[in-house]
Amino acid sequence: MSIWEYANPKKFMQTSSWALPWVTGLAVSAIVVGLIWGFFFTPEAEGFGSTVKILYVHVPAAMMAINIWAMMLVTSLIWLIRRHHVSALAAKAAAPIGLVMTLIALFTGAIWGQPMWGTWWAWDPRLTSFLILFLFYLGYMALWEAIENPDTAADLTGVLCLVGSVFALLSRYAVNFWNQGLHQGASLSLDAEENVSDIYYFPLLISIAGFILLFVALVLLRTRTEIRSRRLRALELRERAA
Amino acid sequence: MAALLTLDSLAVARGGIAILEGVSFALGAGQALVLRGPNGCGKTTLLRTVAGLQPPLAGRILASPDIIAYGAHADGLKATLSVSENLAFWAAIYGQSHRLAPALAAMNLEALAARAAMSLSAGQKRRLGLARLLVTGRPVWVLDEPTVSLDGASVALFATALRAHLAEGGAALIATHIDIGVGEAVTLDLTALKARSPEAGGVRGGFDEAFT
Amino acid sequence: MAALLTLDSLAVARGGIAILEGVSFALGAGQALVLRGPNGCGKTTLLRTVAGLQPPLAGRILASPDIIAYGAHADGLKATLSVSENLAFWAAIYGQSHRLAPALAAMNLEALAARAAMSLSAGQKRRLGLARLLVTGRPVWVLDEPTVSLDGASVALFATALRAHLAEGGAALIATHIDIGVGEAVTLDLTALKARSPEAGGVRGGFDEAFT
Amino acid sequence: MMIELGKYATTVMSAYGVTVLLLAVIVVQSLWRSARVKRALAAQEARMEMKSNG
Amino acid sequence: MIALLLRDLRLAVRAGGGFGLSLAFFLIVTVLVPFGVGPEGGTLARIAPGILWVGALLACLLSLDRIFALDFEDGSLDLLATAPIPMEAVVSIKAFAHWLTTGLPLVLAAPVFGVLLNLPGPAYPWLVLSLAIGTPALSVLGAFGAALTVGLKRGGLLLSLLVLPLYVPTLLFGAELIKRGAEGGATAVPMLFLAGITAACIALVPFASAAAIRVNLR
Amino acid sequence: MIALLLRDLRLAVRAGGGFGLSLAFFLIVTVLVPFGVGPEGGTLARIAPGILWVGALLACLLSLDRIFALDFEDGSLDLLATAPIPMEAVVSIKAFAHWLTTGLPLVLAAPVFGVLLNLPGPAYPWLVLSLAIGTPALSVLGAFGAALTVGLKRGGLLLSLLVLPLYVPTLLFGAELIKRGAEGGATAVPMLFLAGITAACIALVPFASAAAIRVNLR
Ligand code: HEM
Ligand SMILES: Nc1ncnc2c1ncn2[C@@H]1O[C@H](COP(=O)(O)OP(=O)(O)OP(=O)(O)O)[C@@H](O)[C@H]1O
Ligand SMILES: Nc1ncnc2c1ncn2[C@@H]1O[C@H](COP(=O)(O)OP(=O)(O)OP(=O)(O)O)[C@@H](O)[C@H]1O
Ligand SMILES: [Mg+2]
Ligand SMILES: [Mg+2]
Repeated sequence: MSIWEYANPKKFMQTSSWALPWVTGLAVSAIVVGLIWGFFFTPEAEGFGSTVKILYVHVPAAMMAINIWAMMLVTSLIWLIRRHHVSALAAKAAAPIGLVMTLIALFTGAIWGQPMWGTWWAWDPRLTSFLILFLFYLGYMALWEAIENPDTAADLTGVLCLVGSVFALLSRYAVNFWNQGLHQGASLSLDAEENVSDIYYFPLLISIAGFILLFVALVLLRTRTEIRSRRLRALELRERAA
Repeated sequence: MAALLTLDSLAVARGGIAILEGVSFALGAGQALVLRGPNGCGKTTLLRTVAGLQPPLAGRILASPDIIAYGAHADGLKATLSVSENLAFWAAIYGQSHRLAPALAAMNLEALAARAAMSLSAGQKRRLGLARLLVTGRPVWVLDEPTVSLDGASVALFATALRAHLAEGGAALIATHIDIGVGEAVTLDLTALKARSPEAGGVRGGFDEAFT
Repeated sequence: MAALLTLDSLAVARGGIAILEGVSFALGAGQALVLRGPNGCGKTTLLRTVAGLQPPLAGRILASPDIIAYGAHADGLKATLSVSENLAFWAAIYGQSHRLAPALAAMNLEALAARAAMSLSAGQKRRLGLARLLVTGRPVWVLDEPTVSLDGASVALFATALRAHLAEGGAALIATHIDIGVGEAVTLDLTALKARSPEAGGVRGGFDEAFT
Repeated sequence: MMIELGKYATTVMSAYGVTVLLLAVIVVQSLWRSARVKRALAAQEARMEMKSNG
Repeated sequence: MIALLLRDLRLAVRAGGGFGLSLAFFLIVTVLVPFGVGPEGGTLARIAPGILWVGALLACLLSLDRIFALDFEDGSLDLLATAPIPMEAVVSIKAFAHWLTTGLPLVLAAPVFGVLLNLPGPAYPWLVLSLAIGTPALSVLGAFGAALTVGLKRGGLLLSLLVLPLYVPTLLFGAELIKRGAEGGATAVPMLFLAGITAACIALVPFASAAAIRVNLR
Repeated sequence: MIALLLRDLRLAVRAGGGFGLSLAFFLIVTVLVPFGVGPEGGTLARIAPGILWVGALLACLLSLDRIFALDFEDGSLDLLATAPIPMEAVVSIKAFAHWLTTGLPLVLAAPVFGVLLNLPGPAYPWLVLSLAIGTPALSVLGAFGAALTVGLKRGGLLLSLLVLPLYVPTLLFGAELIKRGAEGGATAVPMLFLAGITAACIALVPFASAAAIRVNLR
């Protein structure tokens, strides 16, 4: 039994309808546990005060924002090489989620920056590269919207995702080179002192798991929607042709 | 005599649904085939598929590479270039610059050679579009309504050029609603080849297939 | 019965030179006049002048204001709007929204009403362009090659619509190379009205005049 | 129940608020569109079923 | 007339032009400038009002050629010219539709972009105000440029060349208004001039544009 | 192939596009910025390299949709696709023609515009060098964006949205190169990156563009 079997829409619909409730349940419980733990039951950190609690939404969102693009790259490649429709539709379904994750990372970062750096926005490399990522998501989605024929749209957005990934990576290094930045990535080292960081570490892990599961649930749901709307389109065309 | 162009139960789709299926014919040197059928039956789509601009939905197209010259609804003229510049460009692209002068003469464009294409009348533009075929040097002409907007004399010019092309061993596949003035052409009516719905045993589109 | 549209020894110019002169006719209610002439003789130019898009070089056009509906080579369709949206726009512009449904029916566009104009075939686009005339509610149709790309059935539809228009007291001025299927129309051949050179007594262009 | 957030209360609360809001937006949009497409597809299939039987 | 406005808005949305994209372009200009200029907050804050105005102006400029060129190419403009609406109304409505799809979104979103450029706090209301008063003039003047160049195939750059000098007064007073407002200076004069220019443009320029279109159709 | 290049150049000149207008646009951006930002020499000198690069980029952007859209609309692109030249060559040649008509004039004229923005003396050679190395990448990437959006009627703004993030690395390294060059810093790294990006773009991107065009013609 090959993994490509799930590239068949029918098979995918069956499997996903079975998996969706489980994933959704897990996602909700992990997010609720992770965020409540993080929000209510973690101490303040030196230098950060209570703002450290933002970590539990900021970091998972930032990780997802990047990883969702990576997932779109993989599914786009599968579509371009093996032409499995579900793969292209999954990429389409993932993009708005990635956009939302990018926005969460940007907004929570901006809100965090106000007390920490005294400004909403600074042209720090990490922040800047997220802004560029945001533009890539926007362009990708706009291209899907602008094209009527779904196969054409899948091909073109696939090519864009491929080229865009290379340039997103390139921008990351270019931006680093351009400006040293303020972002406190290392100042809250998660593995420096085992005993202290554990307090932050476990709720963070749970919250990350929650975001991942939420993404999986949403992507399944949205891919199912996309498959249905493709089928709806095909049926409408056929009815009109008849 | 081997056929220049053979279609083998070809099915073509536009906008995601099949519109013609089971189109089969062989076109040999010296033959012209006229496609007929009501508006929207799929002539343009079939010609674009034959020209290689879109992939067939099913079936095969057998032809040596680089033998087809495609002439579409739109003429591809550059408004700001002169008639001869427009034509010289295509002649150069096909590496047939020596055919430029005869083509101008054949389509009675010599008097207009220096005029910008934008100042031509509808029929004069069309004549220029047809002259382009003569500078491709390719054996199989695939034409979409070539005589639209042409007056009687120009239709006759086209018919003469087409006959000469066929006599040299060329072939032509032409979609049209009006008589092109070449009596010896065979006519294929596409009305009967309308694609059936998949339930009735017609070909399926790519995405349908995935749903079985 | 007073004529709806009268041309009085009209001369028209394109690109700075006179191309037709001495065009005179009167078009009354219920009459159709077909303009004929070889490619480039000036039919389009004459029609644009009558429609008021360019000034005449000499002579006069007598017509009440706002009675002319012009249909050009290009159909003025918006690719991203649907067939009914395209038509509804023009109906609203002419304040004749009640004519929308009959026009769609008359040109057999009902099945295509929800389709984007860009996905229509050449002939279907043309039918939509002709349906636009029906929603103008104007008595004088001025048409430039209306039946280009149409199949036989659609030409018949157009002829029916034209006859109905004439029967309601309308009139039509039509340039064409192909038969439009309305036998009762009068034909005017423009070949004889080609403008003479100024030396031979023809009209002078605006700038020539300054040199006398 | 409410814990002490100190002078950063608004900061932390608005960060969580924005997150929950944006997540809610994407979740609700996904569910809404899913329901709508599902309904449209069911209607279409029913219609075509009827036609092919009738 | 309403029909024409609705059609233009619908086309802008359908064609994937419209709201979102002019914003996107504005966003991109404000993003690129720090890349070129460097990330220091002080410099950015100083040039922010000017850059925001230049960005709005360029976003507006980029969509100008859509106003008439598309209608010209597919023959709609010929048909509109023979329809029972005066060309002046056609021109005004099309400029208004252009403003609704480009100017208005810019006005509403400008504060967000201000943040990216470290615009100082007191400047925000003035930014919105000056854009709200000034951008209609950009659309009307842009429609004039588009009318002049409509006969020329894709005269996009020629259009910019013609239109940009016309934009200079609006730009000057608009940026000045923000600067003075932010510093608490006297704002009456630039505001009056800005409003005056816009009002005069709306009242008079459509006649010139309509004449230009009629000549170009000939 | 030469025929295609010549045709594109001739069209650019005839259509009133080409050389003059991209320069004019560049000029206007560099003129508008001092109007918006205010005339102090210090600020201007500091932001000059960035503004010049952003101006070049926008001038390039504005003419991008000409690359394929005109050929698509009048049917030439269909005919070129059936002609005996590979689509990759068509794409490359068209990008090259675009660079000759927009990038090259900008490179040559940039020093003049530098004067308008008070660019400090030692920066001039670096300005020319960085534009010369960087602008070909802009044209090639622009052709890619134009190929993606060619099916869409006048996707001008969508095109900008897609292309601008791709321009970011070139812009960053280009502006950085000028800055470091002017300050006498180490220029090897940005120059290497800039040249590397351009070379890689020229070598690889045309394949993606050609694929996009083929898909769009389908
Ligand atoms: C809009 C602004 C911001 C963006 C886009 C952003 C983005 C990111 C990204 C991409 C990560 C890495 C997540 C990963 O591990 O993969 C991260 C981590 C982090 N960010 Fe931010 N950030 C922003 C603002 C801030 C601010 C203002 C602060 C605090 C002053 C902050 C504190 C942190 C911390 C503490 C981490 C975890 C560091 C670690 O992994 O060791 N961020 N952020
Ligand atoms: N995107 C689309 N969705 C659905 N149907 C479409 C789409 N695009 C085209 N069609 C339909 O496909 C059919 C084939 O069109 P085609 O242009 O091949 O017709 P044709 O035979 O050339 O007609 P004509 O004689 O009018 O030129 C038409 O009925 C058209 O309406
Ligand atoms: N700028 C110009 N300079 C010189 N001659 C021109 C110019 N523009 C048009 N002409 C000529 O004017 C004549 C009239 O053109 P018009 O389009 O009116 O012809 P037509 O009768 O409509 O022809 P068709 O049947 O081909 O549509 C043509 O011979 C054309 O070449
Ligand atoms: Mg056709
Ligand atoms: Mg004509």
